Amino acid sequence: MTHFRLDVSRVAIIILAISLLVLPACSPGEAQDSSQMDSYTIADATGDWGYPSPYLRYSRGPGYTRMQFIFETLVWKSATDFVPQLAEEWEYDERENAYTFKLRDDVTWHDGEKFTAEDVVFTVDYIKNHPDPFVTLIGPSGIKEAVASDDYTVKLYLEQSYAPFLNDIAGTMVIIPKHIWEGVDDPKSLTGPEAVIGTGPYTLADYSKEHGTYLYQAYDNYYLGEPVVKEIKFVRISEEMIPAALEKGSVNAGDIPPEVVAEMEANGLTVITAPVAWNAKLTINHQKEPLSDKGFRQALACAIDREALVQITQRGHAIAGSPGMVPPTSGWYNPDTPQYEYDPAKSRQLLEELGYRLEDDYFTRDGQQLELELIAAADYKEIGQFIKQQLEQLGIKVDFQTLEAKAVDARVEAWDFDLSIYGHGGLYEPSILKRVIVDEGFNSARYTSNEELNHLLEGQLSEMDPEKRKDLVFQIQEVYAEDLPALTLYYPKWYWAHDGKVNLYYTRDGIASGVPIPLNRMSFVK
Amino acid sequence: MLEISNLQVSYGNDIVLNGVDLRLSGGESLAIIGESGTGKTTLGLSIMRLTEGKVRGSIRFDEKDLLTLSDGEMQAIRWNRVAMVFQNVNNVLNPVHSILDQVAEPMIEHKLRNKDEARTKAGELLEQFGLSQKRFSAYPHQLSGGEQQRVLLAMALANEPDLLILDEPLSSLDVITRGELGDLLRTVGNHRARLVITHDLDTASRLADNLAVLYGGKIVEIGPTREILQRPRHPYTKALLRAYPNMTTVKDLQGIKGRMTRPVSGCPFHPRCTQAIDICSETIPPLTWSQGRGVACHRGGIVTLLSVANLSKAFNSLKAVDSVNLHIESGETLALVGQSGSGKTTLAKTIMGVYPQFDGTVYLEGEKVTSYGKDFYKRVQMIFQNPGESLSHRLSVLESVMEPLEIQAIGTEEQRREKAIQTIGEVELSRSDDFLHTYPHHLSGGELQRVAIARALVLDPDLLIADEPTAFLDASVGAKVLKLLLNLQEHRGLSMLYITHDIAAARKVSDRIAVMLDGRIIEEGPSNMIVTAPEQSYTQHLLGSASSLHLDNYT
Amino acid sequence: MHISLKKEIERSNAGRVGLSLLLLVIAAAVLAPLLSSYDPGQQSVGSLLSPSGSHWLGTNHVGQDIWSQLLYGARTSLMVGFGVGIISLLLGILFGVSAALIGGLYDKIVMRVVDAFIVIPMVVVVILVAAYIKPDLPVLILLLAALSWQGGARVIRAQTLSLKESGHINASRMFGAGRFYVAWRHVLPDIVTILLVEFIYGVRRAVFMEAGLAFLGIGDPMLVSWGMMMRDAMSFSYLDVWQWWLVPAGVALSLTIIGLTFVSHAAEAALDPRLRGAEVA
Amino acid sequence: MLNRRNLVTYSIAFLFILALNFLMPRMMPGDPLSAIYGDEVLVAMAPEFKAHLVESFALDEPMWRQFGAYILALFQGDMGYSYYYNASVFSVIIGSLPWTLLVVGSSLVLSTLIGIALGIESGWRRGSRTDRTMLAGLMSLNGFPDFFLGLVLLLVFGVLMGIFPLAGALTPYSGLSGFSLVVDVMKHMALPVTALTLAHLAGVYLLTRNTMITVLKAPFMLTARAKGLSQRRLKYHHAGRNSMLPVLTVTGIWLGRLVTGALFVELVFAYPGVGYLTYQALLTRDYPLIQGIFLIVAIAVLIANFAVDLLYPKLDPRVSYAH
Repeated sequence: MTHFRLDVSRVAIIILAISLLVLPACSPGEAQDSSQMDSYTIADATGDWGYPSPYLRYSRGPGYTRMQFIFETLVWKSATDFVPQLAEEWEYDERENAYTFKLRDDVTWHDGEKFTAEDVVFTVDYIKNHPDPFVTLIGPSGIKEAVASDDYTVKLYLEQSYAPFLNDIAGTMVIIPKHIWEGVDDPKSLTGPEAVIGTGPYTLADYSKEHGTYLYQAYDNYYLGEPVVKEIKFVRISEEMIPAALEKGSVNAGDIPPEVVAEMEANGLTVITAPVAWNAKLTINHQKEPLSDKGFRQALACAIDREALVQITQRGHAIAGSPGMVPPTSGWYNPDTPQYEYDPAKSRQLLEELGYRLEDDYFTRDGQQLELELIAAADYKEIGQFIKQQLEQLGIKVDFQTLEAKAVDARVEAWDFDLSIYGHGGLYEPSILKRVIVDEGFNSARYTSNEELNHLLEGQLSEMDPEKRKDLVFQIQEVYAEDLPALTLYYPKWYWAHDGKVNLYYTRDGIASGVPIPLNRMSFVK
Repeated sequence: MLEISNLQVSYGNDIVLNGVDLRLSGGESLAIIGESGTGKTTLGLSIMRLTEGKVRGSIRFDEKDLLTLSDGEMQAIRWNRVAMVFQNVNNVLNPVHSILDQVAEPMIEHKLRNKDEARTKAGELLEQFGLSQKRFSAYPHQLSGGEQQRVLLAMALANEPDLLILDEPLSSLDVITRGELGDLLRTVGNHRARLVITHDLDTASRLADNLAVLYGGKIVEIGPTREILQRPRHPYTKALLRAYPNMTTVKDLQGIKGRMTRPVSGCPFHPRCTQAIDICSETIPPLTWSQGRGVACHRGGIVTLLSVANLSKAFNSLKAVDSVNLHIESGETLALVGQSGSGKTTLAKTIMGVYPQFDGTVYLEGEKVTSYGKDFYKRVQMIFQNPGESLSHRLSVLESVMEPLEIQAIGTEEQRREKAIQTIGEVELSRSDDFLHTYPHHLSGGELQRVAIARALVLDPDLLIADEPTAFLDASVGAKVLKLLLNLQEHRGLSMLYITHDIAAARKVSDRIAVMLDGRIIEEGPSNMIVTAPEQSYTQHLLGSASSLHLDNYT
Repeated sequence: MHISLKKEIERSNAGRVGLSLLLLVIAAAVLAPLLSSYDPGQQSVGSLLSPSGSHWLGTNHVGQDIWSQLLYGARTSLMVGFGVGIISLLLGILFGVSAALIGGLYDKIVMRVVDAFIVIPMVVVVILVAAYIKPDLPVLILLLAALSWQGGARVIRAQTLSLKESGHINASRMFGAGRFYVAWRHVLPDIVTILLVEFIYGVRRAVFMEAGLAFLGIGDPMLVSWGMMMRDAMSFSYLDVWQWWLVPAGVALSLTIIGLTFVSHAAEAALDPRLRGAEVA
Repeated sequence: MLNRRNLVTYSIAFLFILALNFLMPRMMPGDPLSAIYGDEVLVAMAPEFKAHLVESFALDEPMWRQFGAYILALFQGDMGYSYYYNASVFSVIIGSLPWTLLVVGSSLVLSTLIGIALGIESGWRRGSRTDRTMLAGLMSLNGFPDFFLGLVLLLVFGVLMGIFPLAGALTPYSGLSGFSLVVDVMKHMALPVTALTLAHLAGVYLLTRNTMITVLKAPFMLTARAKGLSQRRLKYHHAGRNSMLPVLTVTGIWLGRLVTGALFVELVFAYPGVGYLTYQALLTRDYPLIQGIFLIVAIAVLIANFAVDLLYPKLDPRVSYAH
């Protein structure tokens, strides 16, 4: 037998030859025509966010973003302020608990029909019958009645006084044309081009679910003037490839991983950072011994080094969590919120006060070793490992399991857990606080035993005076941080890079009710 | 046209062909015959240069040595000049192409014809070989064995080769088709040189004028087919004929002793040869020609073991044996048939030297027997009609069998004993002590005869004269004794002179029959000839009255 | 067909290369604690470090040592591989031998089920099931084994059937040998080679599937595995880190599969003498 | 030809696939609604809206009735509704299917052709240096998982060298048409197809080579050589033709492997086929879609196998007349 040698070079040559054989002839790097302002391309890792009509878009933020180029709201937001949109001006009548909107009279639907107050009334009624995940018009935050005083004046009577009304309802609820939607019983059945007739600066030219691409064309008769970009394209590029695509110039904008910020800037791209809007939380089962004890929960908070967690699991690209949930960067942030700095000694002391003694490196009480079960979805694997390491270092044994996300949700909802990791966004507007602290659902702490807290949460929602409301929100943070039904771990930083041809900015408190994506349609107008 | 000289083919250390010389001119046909494993197919493949073995020597075809041609030149010769009909084994035809395509392929590939012409021609050939048009597009597996053979033949003729090599062209066929195709082959192949490779004598005799017998990689006998078949001169050829079942053989089938072994020094056949002498195991015998026949044998072919010339014996005025001429070849059985009183036993006894006075000469291996002594009896032994008479009732079985050895003073007591016991075993008698020490009167007739045979054989004689050895036995016992004699003949290569009055028994055991009447040999020839076409009325009479069940009497 | 499999494999060069690769991987798995001073799960502040003296292959996105993850990943691959290999082989023997010996309707049913499983794309089934149940290591092994014994069962059945009829077994039965003797002395040695080949197939498939599932993110995320390393690394492919993070994991996985391929090839060649002699060898 | 045995086999396979689709959702913890809407902006959806959804998707009915409804619907061609995509599962999958077929089909053709060609070449020269190098090389290639090959190709040819596009099936809204559109599509599929082809080439190659080695010893090869045919004709027309057949019989199973390979490769290249869809569905836990994809892919592979069973007799004359 001949001697066998894995002849690497020969193998390599053959493999190369095969690959050359397989590959069709190809010319390197096509020139990208992004220099003209008739086209602007935005990269997105997921791509498909649904047909950009109010009922077919997917429920998450990017779905809304795709829609807001076409459909508009009564009021809108710039980087800093509320700005008029379909409504020129508005005022709140405290006595009637109603908002009166004075509408523009020069607005036309994309099909040429005039936009009137009837459309607004119709929209409110339609949404009440066909709920929209973004806008809740039934219940405490709802609209009791919509009345058109004349063709261009509409009055919305609220169920209760609702502080975030402008942000959550008037600035989020897109108005749909009555003449098209009237008689449509199942909103999802409207799938044709008539479903994307709005009043916005762009019309939809193409949408491909498979490719995850959108093509918008400027609406020439837009009432605020001709849009500056003739075509907007959304293309799908996987997250890791967006930096390369930006550098190649094949896209104009896209979100980027934090690691490449410096590289992007060095390449002449503009990098913008979103005000933080999302937090990851350690959810604590405050119904169960010994976690039901506030002191125990505080001991946990002191034992987890949130700065280190940010450094390790987020590689520094995040802000350490504030126990009051409201991020330090927010205008609603109370600087006096108790912070529970990393202090294992304090934790030990707290635990010892509760009767625990350290035996063989682990805390024990009544002969029973302290052991907690930590469950999380696989996405939080690294964070779970980090917490496990920290708590075990302190002397609390942790059984960390990653489960299927829905299994985590189900067990949390059934109070069948000790600790769990969960994340949510929406931190711009304090209305979120009630929902994630006392309301029902697995993603809420469902912490209703503190009457003071309950009262404060209700109060800030109906307090129409911003200063008074801010005061209430400050108090909430202090009480919440004191009781610690859950602990905010960190707020990740998100970055977008763009070539500066269009001035992208983050909208105040996010697009509509809080979408942290710098694609406000008004960037593309004027 | 084809001249093969000193062709040697070996696979590794295994020499398959060892110095073959052959000549074949145009229009001639030569059959290569031999058992399986003798290298026949290798010979055919060597000519096509398709063996994987190492080939030495030369194969000259039209003055060109095929072994030195380039691959391209050889490719041009294949099928155009030399074509082969392969043995019809499974998958000899490509299973995924239609038969018409396969027949047409060589014409197209050798650019003899364009595609359409080739297919037309292929169709003609197939039709000529009896395949109907609707079978043309069939695939090989849809054909019967006979049809496949027809395709193979048609395909071989496609490029009109000058030399046709046919490897077992008829062996997969039934008898009727065999005849039909054999005739067809003779017609279409008439003007071509044909090399027929077969193990089948019938095929050889049908298809070839000349015959070469291959054994152990060498040609041991070559000559005209008819002559060889009638009168083989090499012991192997003879053994082959004897082992061959056909309609003209009457003797019970006999194999050839031993198995073919390789490699063998000296004559390849000597381990199985009944007449081998010392030189046979030392040097390879060359093929020597005489009377149009080539034989490779150190002993010049089959040896005549014993012959008598003009042998006469008279008791007073009665000429019991009258001028008898006979010969017995090595390894053969001659049956001497005649009525009682015809002089058979006298002849046998005369040969055995029982009578000091007789006329004529007895030759043993060509040498005149001048005196009957130990040397003679060591080589010629006899058993008698009545075994009871020939065995001394005072000697036990063992003693009786040992006696000849003692007489000849061969070996020590112990060796003699051993040899005797071995021989007793050979004649299928018990070797238990009890039996060995039994005395003749305790034995049955069959046992007695076996003891007698053992006693005759214990000296390893070359010739055994058996005088009515079954006369005193029951039919079934007699049959067993006959069977035993045949087996012994096969294993020991014994020649036999079998004396009987029963021509039916004679034809079962003999190669040749001599009919004796009134002291004279009136007719002599191969058993089948004597039995099927007797010339003398007396012989016919003998045949007519031979024992049979005469069933026709009852119908 | 009494061939010394071990000898045949060692004699063929493919077999030698394959065995060496496998031994290398096994050594990495067994000696992992000795070959690296880091706990593969230990996070540290130094994330996404380039290779250096202290971290031979740098660190991953949460500061874990990649070299040590690579070593411990071998454990996961081998555990899944050999676990699935053994269990599916046992199932294969159970169903294959029983189908051959019992025959009749039972045989028919088993064989049709086996055929059915062979035409169903197993990876898709595994993905579906894994998507629902998020299997941990033992469940994953059982799941993969349950879906990969069919090929082996078919081969083992065929072999057992032919052995049942083969001469030397009949002969020894005629000499009065008992069933146990026959099974031990004749059936087992004759099918052991085939069993080995089937076993290696099973191992290879399992190693591949485990990596694939982890890569899709439907394995056990707590398990250090090559597939998961590649998945994690892929999301950082815009940095240089893939060179010492993604590639080593992929290469380790590939080498393991190549090792198994070579060994099974050599074993197969030993089984089929026609293929012998002209091996990569 | 299709016999009863095959029919039974396919029926069992089909039933198994359906049964899996039946059984798996039963094992789901929690209620499926929570998987519909995620955590992007609004943390909790309003209870009113939730109730509306539960009602409209009949999620409050017992599981077994949902299964009954599922099967019934299935036989009416309704594979369920994707909550995430707001569209019927069938329409979602149909949108992606052509791209997968394009990639899988091209790889199948390429890997079969190249594999057979190399296998014939290698078997023909068995034992030679070429053969040994090819065998070692391709067996090694066989060890590389398709997704790893894909990643390496993407990183080397896409990112580092920038020769090929990084993602997708075509340049969106490039305004290309006709030939340049074809070129664009080809460029996009080049890397995924190469990865799949390379990963699956070795199987075809090894099978062809082994068959080739056996076929070369068949008596008809001797016949063919004796006919004085050219090497080329011997190699391809006689030996090659016979060596291809076993490869074709397993094409169905091959296809199954390619399809599953495509699941991984599409993920790597963000190629808009069924594989990418699967990955998205897994991420968003879109169970109806996962089920639908499983059903369609599994049945497609079954049909492919079935088709090969039907077609094979046309390719191998030995089989067609065997009945």
